[in-house]
Amino acid sequence: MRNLGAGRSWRILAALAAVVVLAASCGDDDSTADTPSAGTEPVEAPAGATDTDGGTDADDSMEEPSAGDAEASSDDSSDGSASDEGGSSDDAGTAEAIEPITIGAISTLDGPFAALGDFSMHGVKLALLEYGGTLDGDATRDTVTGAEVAGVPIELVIEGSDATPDVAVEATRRMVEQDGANIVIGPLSGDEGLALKDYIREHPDVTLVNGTSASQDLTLRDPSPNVFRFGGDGAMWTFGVGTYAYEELGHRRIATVAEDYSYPYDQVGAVLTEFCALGGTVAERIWVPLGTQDYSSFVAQIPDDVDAVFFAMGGTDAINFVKQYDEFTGQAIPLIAGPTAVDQSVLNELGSRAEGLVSSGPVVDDSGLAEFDTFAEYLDDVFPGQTPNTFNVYYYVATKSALQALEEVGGDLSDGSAAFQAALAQQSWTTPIGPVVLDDNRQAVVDMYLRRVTDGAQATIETLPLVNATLGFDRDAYIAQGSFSRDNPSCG
Amino acid sequence: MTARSKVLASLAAAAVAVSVTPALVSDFVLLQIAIKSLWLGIAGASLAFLIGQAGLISLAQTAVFGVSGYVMAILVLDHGWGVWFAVAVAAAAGPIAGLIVGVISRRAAGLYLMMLTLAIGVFVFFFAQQYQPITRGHTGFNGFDAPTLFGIDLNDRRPLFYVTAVVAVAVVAGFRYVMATSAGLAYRGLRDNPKRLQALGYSTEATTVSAFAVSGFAAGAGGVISVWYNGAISPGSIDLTRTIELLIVVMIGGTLRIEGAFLGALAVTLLQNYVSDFTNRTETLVGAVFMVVVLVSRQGLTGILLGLGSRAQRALGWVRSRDSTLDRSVTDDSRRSPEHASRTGQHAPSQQQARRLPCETLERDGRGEYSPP
Amino acid sequence: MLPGVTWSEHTRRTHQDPPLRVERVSRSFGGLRAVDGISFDVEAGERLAVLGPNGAGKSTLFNVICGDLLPDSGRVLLNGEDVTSLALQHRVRRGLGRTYQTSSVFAGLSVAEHIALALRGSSSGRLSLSMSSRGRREAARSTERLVSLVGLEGRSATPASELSHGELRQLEVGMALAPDPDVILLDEPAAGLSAHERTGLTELLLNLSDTVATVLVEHDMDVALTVADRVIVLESGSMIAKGSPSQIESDPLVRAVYLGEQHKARSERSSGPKADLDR
Amino acid sequence: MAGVALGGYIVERSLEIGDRSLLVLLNGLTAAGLYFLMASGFTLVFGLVRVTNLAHGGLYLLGGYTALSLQRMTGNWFIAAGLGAVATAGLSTVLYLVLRRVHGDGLPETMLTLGAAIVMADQALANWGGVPSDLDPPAALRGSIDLPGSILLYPKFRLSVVAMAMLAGLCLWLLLYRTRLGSTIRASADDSDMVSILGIRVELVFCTVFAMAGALAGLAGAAGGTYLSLAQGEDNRILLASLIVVIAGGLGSIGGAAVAAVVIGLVEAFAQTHHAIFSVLITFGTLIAILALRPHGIFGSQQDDRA
Repeated sequence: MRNLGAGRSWRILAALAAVVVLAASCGDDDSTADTPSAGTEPVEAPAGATDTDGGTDADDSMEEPSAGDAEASSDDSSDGSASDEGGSSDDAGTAEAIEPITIGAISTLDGPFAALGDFSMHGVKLALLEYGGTLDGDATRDTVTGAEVAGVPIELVIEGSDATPDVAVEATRRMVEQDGANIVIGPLSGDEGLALKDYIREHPDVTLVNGTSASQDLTLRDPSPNVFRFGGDGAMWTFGVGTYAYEELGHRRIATVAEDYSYPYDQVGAVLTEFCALGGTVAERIWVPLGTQDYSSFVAQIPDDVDAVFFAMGGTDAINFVKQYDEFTGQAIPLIAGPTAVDQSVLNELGSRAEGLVSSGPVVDDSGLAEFDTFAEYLDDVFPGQTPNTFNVYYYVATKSALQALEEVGGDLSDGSAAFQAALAQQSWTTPIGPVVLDDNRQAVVDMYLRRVTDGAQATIETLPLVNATLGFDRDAYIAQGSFSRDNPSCG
Repeated sequence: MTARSKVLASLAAAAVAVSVTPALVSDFVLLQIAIKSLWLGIAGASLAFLIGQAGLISLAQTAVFGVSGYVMAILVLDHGWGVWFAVAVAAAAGPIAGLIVGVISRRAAGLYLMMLTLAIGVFVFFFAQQYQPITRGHTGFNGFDAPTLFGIDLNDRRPLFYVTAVVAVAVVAGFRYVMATSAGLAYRGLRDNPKRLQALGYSTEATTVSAFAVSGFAAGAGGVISVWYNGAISPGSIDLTRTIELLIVVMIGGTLRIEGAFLGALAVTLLQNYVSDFTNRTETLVGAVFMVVVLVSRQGLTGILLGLGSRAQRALGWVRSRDSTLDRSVTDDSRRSPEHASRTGQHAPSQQQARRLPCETLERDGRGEYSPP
Repeated sequence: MLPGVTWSEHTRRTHQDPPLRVERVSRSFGGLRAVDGISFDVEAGERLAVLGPNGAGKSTLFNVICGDLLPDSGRVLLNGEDVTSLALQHRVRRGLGRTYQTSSVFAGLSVAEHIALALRGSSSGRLSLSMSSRGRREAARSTERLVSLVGLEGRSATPASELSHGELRQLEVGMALAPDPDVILLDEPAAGLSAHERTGLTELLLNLSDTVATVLVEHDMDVALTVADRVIVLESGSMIAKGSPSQIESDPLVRAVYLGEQHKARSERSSGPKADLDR
Repeated sequence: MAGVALGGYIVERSLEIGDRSLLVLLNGLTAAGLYFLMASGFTLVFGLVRVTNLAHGGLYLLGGYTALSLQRMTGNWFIAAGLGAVATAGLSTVLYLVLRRVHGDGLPETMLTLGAAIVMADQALANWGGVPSDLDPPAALRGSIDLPGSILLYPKFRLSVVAMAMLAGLCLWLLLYRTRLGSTIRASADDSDMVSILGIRVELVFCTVFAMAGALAGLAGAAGGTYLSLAQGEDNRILLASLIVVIAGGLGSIGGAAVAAVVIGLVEAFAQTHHAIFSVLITFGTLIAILALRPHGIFGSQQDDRA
């Protein structure tokens, strides 16, 4: 039977080889032909080409407010860009020699977190619109063309993952190696961030500016020199809640319910670190396997005699939990929320059940910051109906920081982006959610907010200024206590 | 051509393809298209073997794949083993895991087998996610460095490509060898008519277990290389999406040939990497392409390709009687399909047998009706 | 199994036990006694035909012997060993071969592969992953010999799905003979065959080795009486007659319950394609 | 033996937590109700048309989302759920018309439904976005009742899911065993050729079965979307859960699906309450154990065996 088997394998193998070659060349052709960001081969004089594209797109585009508003808001938020913008169309002739800079943005566009991917991309696009870009279309994967920084055209490439590290790395590799992305904005989730850290470390000339990945070890332990985070991590987002619960709310004994993976460990860990340091105790830590829909059996495990229940989960899980907790206990024991559980992105769906929930987090709706109000207005103009949440704000801040640093170095990414990365590390500005500076690990020190859900929005209880990665504890001691896990910290 | 020269010819073709590819494609394509489709193809080949040769539709191959990958990562990153020792143990873990899957599901067939193996696959996924002391939970293992081989660093793409290609060829050759042995014949017997196989003295259970164990070699090899490729392994590497992806790879490639898995892997990899250039609804397009391939040919792309090939041959007048069996089975799927159908539990065997008979006179099936010729 | 492959695992009979012994086998379905206390021996080289009209219990008896059914009482012995509760594949390994009434083959395998599969089935190397060239050559020779023995020369490479009905029966017999069994059970081998094919089959059966014990459950009088050395006739689960073919043909009881019907059937067959009345 | 030991262990653990055992029981039954709604449709299609419909989870999700949109329009849960079920019944029928092209060929058929499942999930994302959402229960079923001896309550809607499942099971039984249509359906499954000789269009019968299964999945979507929520990925979760139930019960057996739904639901609720971290492993381990011991499920017949 050997004969039958071996019969046509040579043909298959030859075909395989042919298809590999064909596909490879096709792939290149297609990406150049299809995406307006014709970035892969500099020989094609892309600057001129993209400018014409950008022009026609702008004319055809339905997004009239975007161009005008982009100019308006960029006037008040960034001083340097206005003149460049004015000159951009005139520069078309002279810009031919300038190699464009490609920004790759990655978020979860498929799978359970797809909605968050949409929010993230809003943030990225808003920042680029400020630099003279125009939207290509309404869909998430439609990019922004025509943006320029210091006379250098900026191209945007968008890739999606399904929240698994493997897919995130492949998508990023596509952006970096196929589309020539110099700067990567993203990713969304913690474990994706850790995987990308490893990948980007091998490409020192590429810069990763984190989106919303909240894993502590993206920057806390073994940081990579080209990874920057302009926002908090999971523990920082939960800063202050433990203390508030003990001192202001008078709780002494709590239970926690959280999804069973590293991001909720960080949140529970941060709460317990503070709460237990003050003398509080934890009666029960309930870990819910990812993929659980029905929380009723977990709700039933909450001891009757605790003062409060801290819960940390996101998306669908938060909705299911809050609803079921409400139905099963009538909220007999007060809830304290983790940051993403009551993020603005799910607040609407939580409805009245979320009313009064206390949490800590990066975004509040009444901070009174002019930057926040401008951002909110701008967001609603360009993407009608959208309101600020962690995802659009963080991706916006990340992209804007990168663009500002680019501007400072005049779009110069030579010498392995050394000047750019140095400038990025020095970024210090007032974002829509408060001032930001980076520490030595290129991790942001930022304001957090203690907040309470009031009338379907997050109202400030207290601003917690300049929270750092070690939550104000001694750095060495904090790092020495190890990564948060199911039973770390021990809490008595 | 003799059998031997055909083997040599296909090896030569493979050698040419392997040596030429790196020169023709970019580094990115070499890694993310070529190497990816090779290791996905290796894993796919293990499933294509199970389905195409033994008629066992398993959804636990991703689990077997994951066991090998995890074993290597755990031994190296948590126990400080030398990489090659870990690779050896991981390679052995593949067939052992396959054997265990086989023992658990030795009595199941058809759809039940599919569902039982699905349950095993999901179980292994959740085990990886929940049993943190061993598996590091949801985060899994990051920062795995591929080993060096004779001083050549396999983190570099060309060496990794060559090694993966050699493994791929070895896997194909290994499966071809197995197909020529007594066991290989028994697997096909199991596929076509398990009850009859039993009447010839074979134990269907032993045959099933043995087929699973053999396929575990390739799944394990795929798992090891995937960890080199990804530099990481986490529950996300073996979740339901990946299981379905592997099934799609095999179905698009076709199960008529082990090599089909590589064709399917290439097609899926290309879709994953380039489809987002055309549409915002990538998943819809992938699903639709998959449906179309299944509708057009039950033997996937291999079936289409071989069908075109034999049609071209006929047009050119190359009638090769020695391969007549093959040509017929390729171009006329309907002859084979009922057997696969009965294995998947869709029909009572008697009906199928009646249909299978090429009757000059009217034949009668198990229910006592006439079915026209 | 490393060096070579031996094709016969079962131990040859060394003592005086008959290859097949059926002892007082009974089996009921609900209230119906399908087989009631049947006993017989079959000696090496002997061809025994089991005859009987519809519902006489032939199939039940057959299924008990090959292990598809457990008897309510009684024993089945192969070469003196009690195999009553053994599964089919274990009986096969102890020297039992059987054919199927509705040809049951492997559609994707060729004629030669069928024979090879059957050859290896009774050896311990049936799931062997090793291949010695000597073993392969030997196997190929045995395969060719069997293929020509059952009259399928030149059809070795043909897939079973392309064989005619008659050829399938030849293949069935070939598969049953392949492991060199001590006992071979033939389940209505002549059913559905054309007159020409039936002649070929009769010849094939007459030429079987003189060491194998053959049990032929048949309903076609012509074939059974031509081929068999000895005949037993069942009626309602009981044995109503036994003896040589000529004795049976002249037995009045048999004639009364069976032959009349059979003659009627024969005349029917000539007018239509449907030959099989055993339902 | 093992069963007795396990039973003893469960009783012992239940006594330990005292008042929570009633909750475990109720949770198990609620889950069983939803699983049964899904599994009965799946098993109906398999048992009668011999199709393994992996798009059944997609129908659940689309049914739930359709009901969600309709509820926002009409404000009435029953109208929304009803029309949602009608919509999925239609979609299911369309699926059958595509499947017909390869009908009778198991693997390609299953693969086609898998492709359809992928397309459905992505279309749900395209039309309803990725933001999780849920339906409001009908006014009469809002709120919770007190559980005796505990601070816990039990939501009325969950209890009505159990009732809904029992009602659906009863209707199915009446339809299949007490009506002419039912006997035609069963006859078609047994012997489609004979039925078509009798002048009945088998395809029409199979279409009806697909529509019924689609309606059940749509109804399950509305129910699940009310007491749980609707989001991307729910289709796979619920498909997996219903597959477990169908397989454990024995493919094609509606009674088996009912028993298995209760068994799996209770095991799941118990495991989640007592071994939270490993609860999923226990659920799948139970299925593996059932299938390893009884390859055709609790009530499976041997008809699909290789034997």
